[in-house]
Amino acid sequence: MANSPLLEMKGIGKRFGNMVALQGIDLALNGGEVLGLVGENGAGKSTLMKILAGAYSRDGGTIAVRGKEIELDSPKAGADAGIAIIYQELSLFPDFDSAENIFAGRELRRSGFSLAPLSHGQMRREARRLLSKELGVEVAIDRPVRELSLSDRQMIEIAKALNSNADIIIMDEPTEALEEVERRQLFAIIKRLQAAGKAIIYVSHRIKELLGICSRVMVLRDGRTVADLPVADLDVDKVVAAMIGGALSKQFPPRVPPRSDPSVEVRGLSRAGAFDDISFSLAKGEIFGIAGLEGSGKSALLRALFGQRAYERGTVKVDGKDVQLTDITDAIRERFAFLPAERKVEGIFPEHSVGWNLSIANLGVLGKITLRPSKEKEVAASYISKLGVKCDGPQAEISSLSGGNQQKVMLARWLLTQPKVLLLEEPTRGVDVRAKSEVYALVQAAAQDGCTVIVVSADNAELLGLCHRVAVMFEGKITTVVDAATSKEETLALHSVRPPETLHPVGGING
Amino acid sequence: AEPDYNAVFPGILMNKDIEQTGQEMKPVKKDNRPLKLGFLPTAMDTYYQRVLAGVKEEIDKRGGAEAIELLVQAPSSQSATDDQIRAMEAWINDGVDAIAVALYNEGALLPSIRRATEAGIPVFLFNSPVADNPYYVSDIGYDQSDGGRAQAQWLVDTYGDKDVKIGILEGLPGPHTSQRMKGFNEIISKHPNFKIVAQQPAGWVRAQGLSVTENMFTANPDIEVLVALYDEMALGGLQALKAKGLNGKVAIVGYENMKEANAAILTGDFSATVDTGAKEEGRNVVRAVDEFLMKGNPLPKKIFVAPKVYDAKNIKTFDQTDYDYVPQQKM
Amino acid sequence: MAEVAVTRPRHAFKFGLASGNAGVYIAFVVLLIALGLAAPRFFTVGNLTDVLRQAVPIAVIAFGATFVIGMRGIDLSVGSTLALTGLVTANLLVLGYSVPVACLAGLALGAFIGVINGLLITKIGITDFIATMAIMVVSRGVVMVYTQGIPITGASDPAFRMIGQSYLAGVPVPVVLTVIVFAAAFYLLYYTRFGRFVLSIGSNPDAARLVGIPTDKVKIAVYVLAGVLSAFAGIMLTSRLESAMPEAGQGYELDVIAAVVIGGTGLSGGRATLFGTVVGAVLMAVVRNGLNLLNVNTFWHQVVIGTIILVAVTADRFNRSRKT
Amino acid sequence: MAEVAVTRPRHAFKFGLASGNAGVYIAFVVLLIALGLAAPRFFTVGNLTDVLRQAVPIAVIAFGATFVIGMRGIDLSVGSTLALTGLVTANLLVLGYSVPVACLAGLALGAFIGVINGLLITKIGITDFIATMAIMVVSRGVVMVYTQGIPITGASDPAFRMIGQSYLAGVPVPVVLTVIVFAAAFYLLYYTRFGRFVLSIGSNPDAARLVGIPTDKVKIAVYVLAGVLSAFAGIMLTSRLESAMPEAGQGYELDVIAAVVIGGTGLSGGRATLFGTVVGAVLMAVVRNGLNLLNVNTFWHQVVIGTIILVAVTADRFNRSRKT
Ligand SMILES: Nc1ncnc2c1ncn2[C@@H]1O[C@H](COP(=O)(O)OP(=O)(O)OP(=O)(O)O)[C@@H](O)[C@H]1O
Ligand SMILES: Nc1ncnc2c1ncn2[C@@H]1O[C@H](COP(=O)(O)OP(=O)(O)OP(=O)(O)O)[C@@H](O)[C@H]1O
Ligand SMILES: [Mg+2]
Ligand SMILES: [Mg+2]
Repeated sequence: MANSPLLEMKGIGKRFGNMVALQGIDLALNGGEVLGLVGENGAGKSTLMKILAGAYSRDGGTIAVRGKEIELDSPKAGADAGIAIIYQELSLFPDFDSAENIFAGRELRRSGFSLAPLSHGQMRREARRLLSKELGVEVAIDRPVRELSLSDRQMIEIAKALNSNADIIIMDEPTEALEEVERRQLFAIIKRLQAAGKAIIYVSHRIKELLGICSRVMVLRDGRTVADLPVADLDVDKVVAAMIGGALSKQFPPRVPPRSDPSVEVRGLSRAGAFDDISFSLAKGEIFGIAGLEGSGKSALLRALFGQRAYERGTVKVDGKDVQLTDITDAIRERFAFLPAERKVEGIFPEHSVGWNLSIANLGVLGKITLRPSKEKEVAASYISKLGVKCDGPQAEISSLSGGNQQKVMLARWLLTQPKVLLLEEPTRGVDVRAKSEVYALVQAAAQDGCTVIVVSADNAELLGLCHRVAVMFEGKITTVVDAATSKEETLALHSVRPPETLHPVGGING
Repeated sequence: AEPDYNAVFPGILMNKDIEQTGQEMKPVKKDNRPLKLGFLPTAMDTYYQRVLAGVKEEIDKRGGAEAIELLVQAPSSQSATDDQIRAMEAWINDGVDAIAVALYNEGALLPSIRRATEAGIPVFLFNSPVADNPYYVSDIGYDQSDGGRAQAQWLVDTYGDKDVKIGILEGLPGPHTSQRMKGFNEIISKHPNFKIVAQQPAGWVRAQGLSVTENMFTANPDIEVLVALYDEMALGGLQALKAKGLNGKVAIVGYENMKEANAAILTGDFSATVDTGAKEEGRNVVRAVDEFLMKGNPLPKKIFVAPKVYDAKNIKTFDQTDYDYVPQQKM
Repeated sequence: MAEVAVTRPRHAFKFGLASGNAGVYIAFVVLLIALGLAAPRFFTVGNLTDVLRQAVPIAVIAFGATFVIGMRGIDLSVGSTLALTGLVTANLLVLGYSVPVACLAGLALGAFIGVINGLLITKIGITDFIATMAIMVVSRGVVMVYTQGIPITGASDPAFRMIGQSYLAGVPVPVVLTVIVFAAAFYLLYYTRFGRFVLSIGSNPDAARLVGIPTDKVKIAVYVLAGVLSAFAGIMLTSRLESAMPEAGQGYELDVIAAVVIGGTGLSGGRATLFGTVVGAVLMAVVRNGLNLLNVNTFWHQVVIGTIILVAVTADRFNRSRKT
Repeated sequence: MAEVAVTRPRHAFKFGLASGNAGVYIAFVVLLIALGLAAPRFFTVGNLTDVLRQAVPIAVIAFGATFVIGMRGIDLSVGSTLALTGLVTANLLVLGYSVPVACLAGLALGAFIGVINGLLITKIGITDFIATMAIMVVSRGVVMVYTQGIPITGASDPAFRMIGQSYLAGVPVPVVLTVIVFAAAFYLLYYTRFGRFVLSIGSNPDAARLVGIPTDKVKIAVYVLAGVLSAFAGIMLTSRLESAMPEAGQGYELDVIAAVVIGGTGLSGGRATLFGTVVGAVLMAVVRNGLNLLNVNTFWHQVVIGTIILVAVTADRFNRSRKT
């Protein structure tokens, strides 16, 4: 039965408690096809993919591979059926090195005997080949992955999926943590896999990117399929329209010029092995971007400014007076606020409600000594409406919100402290287009109120669209600072990859 | 003819003696001084402190540390046997002259005792509820079931054939509990007027003696006599009865004659307790070592004395110095 | 995986009723009814008073343990702390110090042990389990050195006896004190910054640090709280017995953890229910009381206790999984 | 990634030498030297042989515990399992069954208890701590019911005594057996899929499920392994004592966990070092032996032991970079 598609899902449905996540989803896929799957946060993309991978049980519907119906009651069943998945939330073993992670669950043995000795050497060779030859990244093969950067870990996830040499490969937002270069690598690989007749499902919020590599795009909204069209008849606006069921106003809010009075002044900030002699001065209401590759020191710098990993040399002035940022509490005393990139790991308190998560950084608002639940509801409710957080009230468990909405709560948490300086690390990672523009608007508004914002991001378009000035870091140094309005993504990309000495210095450090 | 052990071990009960097995050490006259004596109880508590006092005094009489060097070790972890094995093996390697050990249970330490014996180190047992191995030289102390009998006998003597309801505080399940109960039941079973209406474990400790007694009296408010297999538990029971205003009304029969129990009899809170001759036991340990290793005389297999019941009538006759170590001059 | 996000009403949880321990409440009620039928005297004022008083030491310590466990920590040293502080208090009284002085000294010692635990865990970075276990062993050792294995008796100062033995309007003072401690702990855990900090650390330590919670300070404070409450339990026990025993509180650490977990506070931290803890502690006392009332054979006690613990937590599990 | 740890050579990690427990090795050597100087008889063949033999029960159980803890689990039931299996074996021997039958029965019972633990944890979803604690209490209770508190003596069948008392080329047989078990455990943990699965679950349980590891099966298997090794220790102990004590193995659970953690295996799971576990177990035995050789006052024993545990893990903490 060669005519039956490689994969066919029919009438898939899934509910969590009484919340319907998916309803009557049909999905057919042939070898050599790359299906783009898009939708707002919470649309159900990951849920659908997890069902296909056997990680979630489905409430209804059938799944057939090569015309043969399969049960898919466990991730193992998924793997056996030739389905590999890169999960949105990385699922690596922090204590294991990359080789051990790539082969986790299907370690190579000297023989079929279940207690046969493992062939560590072969696994390590294979892993090295995958990473450096196939993916073209240099990853320390024998360091526990907990010590590797997020993008390295993401590449290991990809290697893990490739290594399974499955026929159906699912990638759930694989590029969110990747740099420009690494993304290109990945797209090349996808093309190769496609040529090799594999079927790929590619989930992403970077629609432009997605249209570049997909042959077909499927759009989910509130757990239903609202469009399934060949890429030929699509463009970004059409896709976005389908996603949000209406047209989207401009993604970036119009720039508001910063005020004249200075706010933050950084001089000769250094931390061995992370960043070196960083200087810049920012005005109130200024949004300052920092671009740079993985390991360029940008978030180390950001975290140093928040007192998490203290800098070793240099000075920081806030409103003209010197401040010591040796500890997070110092930074918070100076009304610094920090939004970490890894929301799940460093941001949310999963056991607790939206209200709790929102107020935790500034419990003062709930009462001087006695915290009043009523006040918590009140404050939370006001921010929920102000930021347009989608959830059923302040009582809702934070973990029941979609990525984008969680991110808005994280932002609200800090806005509640009326920060002087807002430090954002990858503020829109994993956030859908609509939520993105909402987040930008919030940042913009904060700036307008005189808050100084520093944004670290791997998304150059974002930096140029949102910031006034963008600095580029290379190997721990700021190599240039450009004016966002007049610069191109290419410029940032160029400075990010090229050693400074091969360039003639651009402008003064302070722009 | 049997030598008169009574001269050496005052009040020894020869009727408790048993046959030699032939596998124990033969007496030897050792001239090296000081003799190294390892003393190894199952724990270091009120009771064994009192035994130790007897040991020290008797050593003093023989010239103190120049005559007998005393090594004391007691289990520190919950699993007493392991620690006792460790100590014994250390001492055997160290080549001590004699080991006195208290067995917690039947069959305990058999291999270690055999090993010591084979290494020419005589092993003396003390306060061991069930001594059943063929290697030890002498088992020093008293018959635990005699303790139970003494408690029961006191009840019989005090209440005659009056109907009496009894509540019993047992210790943790084990040989001490079972031996004492064995003796107690032997007597009581012959006197149907005594009814045991409640019998619960209180883990040898005061806090449990308190709560178990409270609960016991809730279920059986008509208990007239509270028997405890250890004064600690009895003292807990006393606290419970005080709270209920029953102290003095309900008779408490303890076991061990701890200082506090002794005082409680004077105040009338306790009716009786059994003194098991802890200090005398300690003295007898050293006397036995002296006989066996210094004089080279044979010893009986059992060096037991009779436990003594104290109540309001005879409590004044008890010598309070029997509780503490009183340095002795050489005799 | 699918059980990850079990959602339940927030307000219920804030008041410590949730963490889905309704299962335990049911098991508890069933047990009470069963006992009521089996032992007619169970439901007498006298007996219930006794049961409550017997539950006091475990309950008070378990309040502290609820904070510790809600913070994803564990404290094995509580039993030894109880013994040591009880002894010091008793000794000072015997030496003629006034009741307040003796008690404060005991509480201070409890706090001190808590500080040690906290410092070992935060500053040196020893796992809580091992740190508190070592402190458990050491303090028990100190007790032995200090007492030579002999109880300290004669802590019979009338004022001191009040604490553990007197009644207030028919309710035993220790029970009254426990209720007060409960109220305070309840307020502290659910209505103050400190309480939120504790549960935040239990929920996500990294995030807690990043929102500016002084995690080390909070941790130390929590172990101090645990130490002080253990000391308080020790003082009440000493007052009841008018003496202090070297072996007091042995094995309490497990009873306490059992009480907390039976109550519905998970060892994974982030959530804590003080109501549940009370139920857990009382349930344990009820079981032991029942064994005595029914005069159950000595040898069967442990089997029964262990089984009831299992039944209680199992009831809880099934109650939750139905929610998913 | 909040904090970043130090790198270490791959092979060292694989063979469990790592988890940076070099600190303990140093502490251990220092201890040996100190003892050698303080107690001349320490370094005699006789004494060292005894120390090793004394370390055997804890060591064998600790091998199992290393798997359990590497899987981020915990098992408090090992001590009771040791007692119960030892008793059954002894009883069968006394009843005249052959040595192999008796021993296999004991091991089977250990496996059975492991299965119960595993099922309670995986199928019912009770926290390992509480599940194994309840089983600890229940099995100890069963021991009491079974023996009425009286030991089973007379397990003196020469063939059976061989297991615990005989020598092979001057090395005590139990030590030889322990070495064999170690080798097997070592292979299982570092060279087979099963071992990888165990550490995977310990490192990230959700991810383990997602990569298709049958986590429940593996967990149960690990608790079975722990049960069987406890039973094996119980059999060796019984053979050594020629009798089985109802109170045997009390408090072992903590000694075992101490040995594993002192060795350098963290309770957070994902890493495990069997070498370290051996060192941990022997260290504990050496300390207790030293206390006896130096005739240290009994009352000080626990203080010393607790302190040495602290020193050992502290040395360890300082040896590796803080907070991994
Ligand atoms: N384990 C879970 N328990 C309860 N609700 C869940 C669970 N997983 C997902 N949901 C809910 O199901 C809906 C779909 O979630 P899903 O993660 O599939 O969205 P998504 O399209 O992947 O969003 P994003 O673009 O942010 O990844 C959301 O409302 C989410 O809150
Ligand atoms: N905790 C740490 N200890 C030691 N070195 C560190 C630590 N954190 C980061 N580094 C090093 O500092 C350099 C910069 O790291 P950083 O995470 O800032 O890179 P980055 O540009 O922020 O990467 P990303 O794109 O993930 O933000 C890297 O070489 C990294 O290895
Ligand atoms: Mg998703
Ligand atoms: Mg970074």
